[in-house]
Amino acid sequence: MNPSGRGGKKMGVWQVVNPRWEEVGLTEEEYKRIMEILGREPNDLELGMYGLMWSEHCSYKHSKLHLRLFPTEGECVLQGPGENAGVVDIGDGMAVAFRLESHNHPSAIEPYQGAATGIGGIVRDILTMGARPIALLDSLRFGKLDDERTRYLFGGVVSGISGYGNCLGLPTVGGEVYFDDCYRGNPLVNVMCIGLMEKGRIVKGRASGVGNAVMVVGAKTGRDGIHGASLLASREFDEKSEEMRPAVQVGDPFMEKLLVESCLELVETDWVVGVNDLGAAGLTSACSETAGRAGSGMEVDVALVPRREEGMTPYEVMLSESQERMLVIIKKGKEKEVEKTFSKWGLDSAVIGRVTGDGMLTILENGRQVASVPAASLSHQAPVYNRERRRPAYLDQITRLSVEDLPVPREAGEVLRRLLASPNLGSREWIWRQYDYMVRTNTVVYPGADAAVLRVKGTGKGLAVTTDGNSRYCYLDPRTGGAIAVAEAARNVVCTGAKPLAITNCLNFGNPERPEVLWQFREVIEGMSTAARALGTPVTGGNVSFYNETFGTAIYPTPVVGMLGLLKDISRRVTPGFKEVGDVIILLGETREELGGTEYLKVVHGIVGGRPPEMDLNLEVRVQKVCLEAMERGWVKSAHDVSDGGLAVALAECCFWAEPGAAGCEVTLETGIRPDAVLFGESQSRVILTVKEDDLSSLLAMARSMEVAAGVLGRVVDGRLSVGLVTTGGTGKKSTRRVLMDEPTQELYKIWRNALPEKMK
Amino acid sequence: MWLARVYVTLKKGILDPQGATLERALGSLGYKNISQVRVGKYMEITLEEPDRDKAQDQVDEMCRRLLANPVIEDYSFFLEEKAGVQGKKGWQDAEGTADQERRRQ
Amino acid sequence: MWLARVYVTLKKGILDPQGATLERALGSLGYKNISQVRVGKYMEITLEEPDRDKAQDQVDEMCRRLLANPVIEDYSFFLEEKAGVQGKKGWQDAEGTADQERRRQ
Amino acid sequence: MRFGVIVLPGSNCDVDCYHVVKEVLKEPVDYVWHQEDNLDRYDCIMIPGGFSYGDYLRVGAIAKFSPAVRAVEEFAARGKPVLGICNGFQILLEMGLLPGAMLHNESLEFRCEFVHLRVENNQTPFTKKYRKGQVIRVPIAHGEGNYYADEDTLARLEEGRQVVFRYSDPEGRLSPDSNPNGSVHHIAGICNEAGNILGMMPHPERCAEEILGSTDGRLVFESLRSWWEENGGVAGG
Ligand SMILES: Nc1ncnc2c1ncn2[C@@H]1O[C@H](COP(=O)(O)OP(=O)(O)O)[C@@H](O)[C@H]1O
Ligand SMILES: [Mg+2]
Repeated sequence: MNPSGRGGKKMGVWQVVNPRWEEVGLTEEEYKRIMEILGREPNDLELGMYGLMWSEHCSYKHSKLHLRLFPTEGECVLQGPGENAGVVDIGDGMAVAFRLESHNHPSAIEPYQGAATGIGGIVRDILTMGARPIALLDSLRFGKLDDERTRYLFGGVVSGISGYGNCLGLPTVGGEVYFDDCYRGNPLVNVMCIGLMEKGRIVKGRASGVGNAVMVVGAKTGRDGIHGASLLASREFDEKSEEMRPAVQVGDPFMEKLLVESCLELVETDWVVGVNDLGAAGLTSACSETAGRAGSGMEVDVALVPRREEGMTPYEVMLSESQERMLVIIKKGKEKEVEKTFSKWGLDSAVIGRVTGDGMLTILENGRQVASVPAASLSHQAPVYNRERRRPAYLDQITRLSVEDLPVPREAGEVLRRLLASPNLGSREWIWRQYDYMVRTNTVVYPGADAAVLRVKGTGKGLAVTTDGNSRYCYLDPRTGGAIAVAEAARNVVCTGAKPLAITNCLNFGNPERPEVLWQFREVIEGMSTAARALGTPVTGGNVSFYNETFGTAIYPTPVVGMLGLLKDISRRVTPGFKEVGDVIILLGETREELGGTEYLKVVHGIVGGRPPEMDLNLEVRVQKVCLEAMERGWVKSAHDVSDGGLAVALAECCFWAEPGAAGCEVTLETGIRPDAVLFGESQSRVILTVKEDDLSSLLAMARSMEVAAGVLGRVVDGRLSVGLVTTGGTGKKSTRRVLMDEPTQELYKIWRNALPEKMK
Repeated sequence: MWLARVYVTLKKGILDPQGATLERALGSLGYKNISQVRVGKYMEITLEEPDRDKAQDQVDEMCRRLLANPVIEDYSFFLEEKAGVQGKKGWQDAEGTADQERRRQ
Repeated sequence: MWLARVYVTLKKGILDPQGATLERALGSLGYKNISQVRVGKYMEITLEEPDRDKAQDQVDEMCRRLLANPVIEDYSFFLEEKAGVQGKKGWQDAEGTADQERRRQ
Repeated sequence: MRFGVIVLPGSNCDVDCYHVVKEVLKEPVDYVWHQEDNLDRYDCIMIPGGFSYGDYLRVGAIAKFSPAVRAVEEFAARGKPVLGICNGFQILLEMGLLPGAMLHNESLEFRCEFVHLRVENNQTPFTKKYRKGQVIRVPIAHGEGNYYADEDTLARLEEGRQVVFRYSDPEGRLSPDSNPNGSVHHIAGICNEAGNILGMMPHPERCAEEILGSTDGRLVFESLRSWWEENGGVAGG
């Protein structure tokens, strides 16, 4: 680096100026700000530290302002945004920590290790709160599977999650995957972890108490990912990304497992003042954040950091992103005991410095000062921007869709087969059977249901968890799409019998310096916030991933919502599958003529367009209420929400659940709208329930009393999926029943189950 | 007929968890005089290709395209001449001599 | 100082699913002239031991005790002399010459 | 009947084994740290699943040297029962307490799913409460559970009725489709000649409670207890 900021290479008579700030990804304005803070020019190390901490990835400088819109308070919230993970109260003296995070760019470069280290990172986030990680979820987006590289990426990511998560002994219990061209060059890998702890034992990432010890524990520090996660995640993909390759790291799940066990042993003691993971921006971030949060300072000597490689400079030590490390702040005098705890597990630990009272983060090398900056200026006083936002022009075109021009396919059964065979709707078993989703014997509803359910041993309670987000909706109408993401997640949780508690999220977008992208971002947040308020599920944390672009083309705006729900009585849990022949099938909610943004429109008509389905939050709240009430009374034998693929696909899924292909249904739809919209439209706020004949009238009465439309669709039968249509005219006159489809479920099941394996052969 | 022996190792400086764990394990078995343990992959591939240079280039290409991940791994390989007799398998039987070696980092 | 290069492969006759998969993958990339693909492990271990024979015996013992599983795997290794200079790492820098080879099946 | 569950660095089904003994079987159980070399106080030792030492190098390879695992040899020699599940089975193979070895699953993928097992031998301390030929539903979760042994060994195993569980279909038939990993002779679990060491890839501890979708694994633990009550703790009597 060129310390003066001027000079540079001489080219003929011209001087090529290569300003210092550009080398660390900052602007001239930001550089001036640093000068103001320090009252002098920063040295190289200091500038490097600012460069990292003020990168978008670490500082949220383009998103911070907008994220403030999220509702973050609620009865159950013990820890909202600001710490490494959110924490909610689940009663019985217990609390749950959870968070969702992206590892998109590393996974695009090295899918196995990128995804694996993503798991490592999110697990440490939960661990820092003092919680025992108990489950993982993964939310994935890729290009189309016809492309060889996409298959390589998809396969690599799934095995990376499998390799790391399984080795850690954490069940991966749910997630989602969508395939769309927009992710071809920029796949998304979002991972969520949830952890369990005693309510009174929340640990924070704070370095308080002058004289307390600052320790690094876990793996040794190497030259991994210098400028990695942060810079890589703070820029778009282009030719230069190739050069940044060494930024990718290799994960060591065995080390992480030891780190988890030893840290949990440590937080049981009362020696711990604070804990922070060493993630993006490594020591720089952990030190400045813990000191920043506590309003304290810190003095750290890089020579004391255990190293894997020789000859590392202070710059490299401070910026290294070596995995499987933690920073712990320990009460003075307890250092030896802490060392003992870690060496029992065969791990390194070292005191690298002390908490100070001067607010400065001071870095030494063998006692000689090499940097000193106000700690909070790195972490909490990074610049915040309110950049220009502009509604994208494409929206005018794309949302125009005249449904009348679309032919109604004659063979509805054929359409259903095509949809079930599409990678976006087919079974995800190919993915989750590679994950150990049962280890720890808490998983009570396995992957494949609307949400996974975990028991909380010793309480009789259950946790329901899911991730959701339909980016095509967000592309067509970000505000509605954002609201739907939250509503659908809540609905999924409700379908298991759980009450939605709170959400976390990951917002994956393009380059926020483009006004159109930032407009989408803001709209999505508005939509999510409105829905989160309506549903009473505050946002406890999350993550933003910008610059998801390839050569200037952004991905669809892709918010992913991670929802946590609570079942007071786990014996009341509900699954999607039809249970018994003769049970009555009921549809809660209203089916409108809504084909915009549907999977059907895309697969069958090759169109991405129109408006996404309408989101009536009041109705949503009522539908969920009816569901939960009915479940509480023990009327509901199965429940499944209607989402991608519409009613026909949802009914098929209900048939596939238990003994594959054994169940069936005979359904008659009465409506005045187009048959394809009835079968494959994606109207929101709909749930398929089954009840015993005896409970039918009580359920219908209750729905009526809460102003929720509830119609009897038909009955559970053996082995066939049969759907008939009765058209109701304007005058209320009804046609005779016309059979739309009548298919052996066994055959449908095979198609559905092979959707992914077929492509991945 | 050639027998290509391909070695794939993690790039220098990249964490090698297997190597580190193995080194500790050997240490606790009492082998105190060992260090710098690295674990990588070893592959044997038989090639039907009359021209040595072409064989060389092909193996190199296969390494770059599939056998190694250039992001984190280095590779190198040897070519050995192999009697064109069917039924002889793997390098255990190879009577060829070590050919020039290739490396990419 | 010695650099031991250890190769561990599945015994002949034992189905090698990794090798078979790799062979198919190479085939589907258009490489039709390849066969008998086997995948094994490759390890590098640096040894501090003045006596070559002793070094030899030690590596052999480590192979038998830990590095290979005799039920399914064969091993073989080379010893290369390595300049005793610290900081030189791995075989990329090794300037030694290939030593006699050992095999166990 | 006191159980010991060995905790190796990287074990992760240790908690599940502990839970099943304590909460389902309701017998005393301790975690046994891998550095412990005295197993005298236990009536049964379990080597749980997981990824001991990350399963780096080779599954179960490094674990076989830990003091607790070494002590298992002597423990078993006294006729006391040893149950190795998944990674525990792999360790028993590496130790040579059971014959054979594990290869990668044929699919090369990690597989987590319920499979069916046919009980081949119900004369062991682990299976006496099952019927011979009974088909049970038990989950597997492994990447390297493809059991291999040479022909001689297999012949000896079959002859000595040491094959305890085989992968089958729900009707108890053996077919390639019902073999999840490619194991020779569909082997899912084997015991030693004396019958007091059982290694199995499937996880009985994951299906011992109604809430987990199957209770078929519970009889493994109940068999152990009933065997212990009858034999006063030592096999071969
Ligand atoms: N990547 C994945 N990893 C694990 N489980 C997954 C993954 N993708 C989907 N699943 C599981 O498959 C089921 C169906 O997923 P999805 O169709 O997205 O559900 P929904 O439409 O109800 O949100 C869910 O149980 C989900 O958790
Ligand atoms: Mg759903």
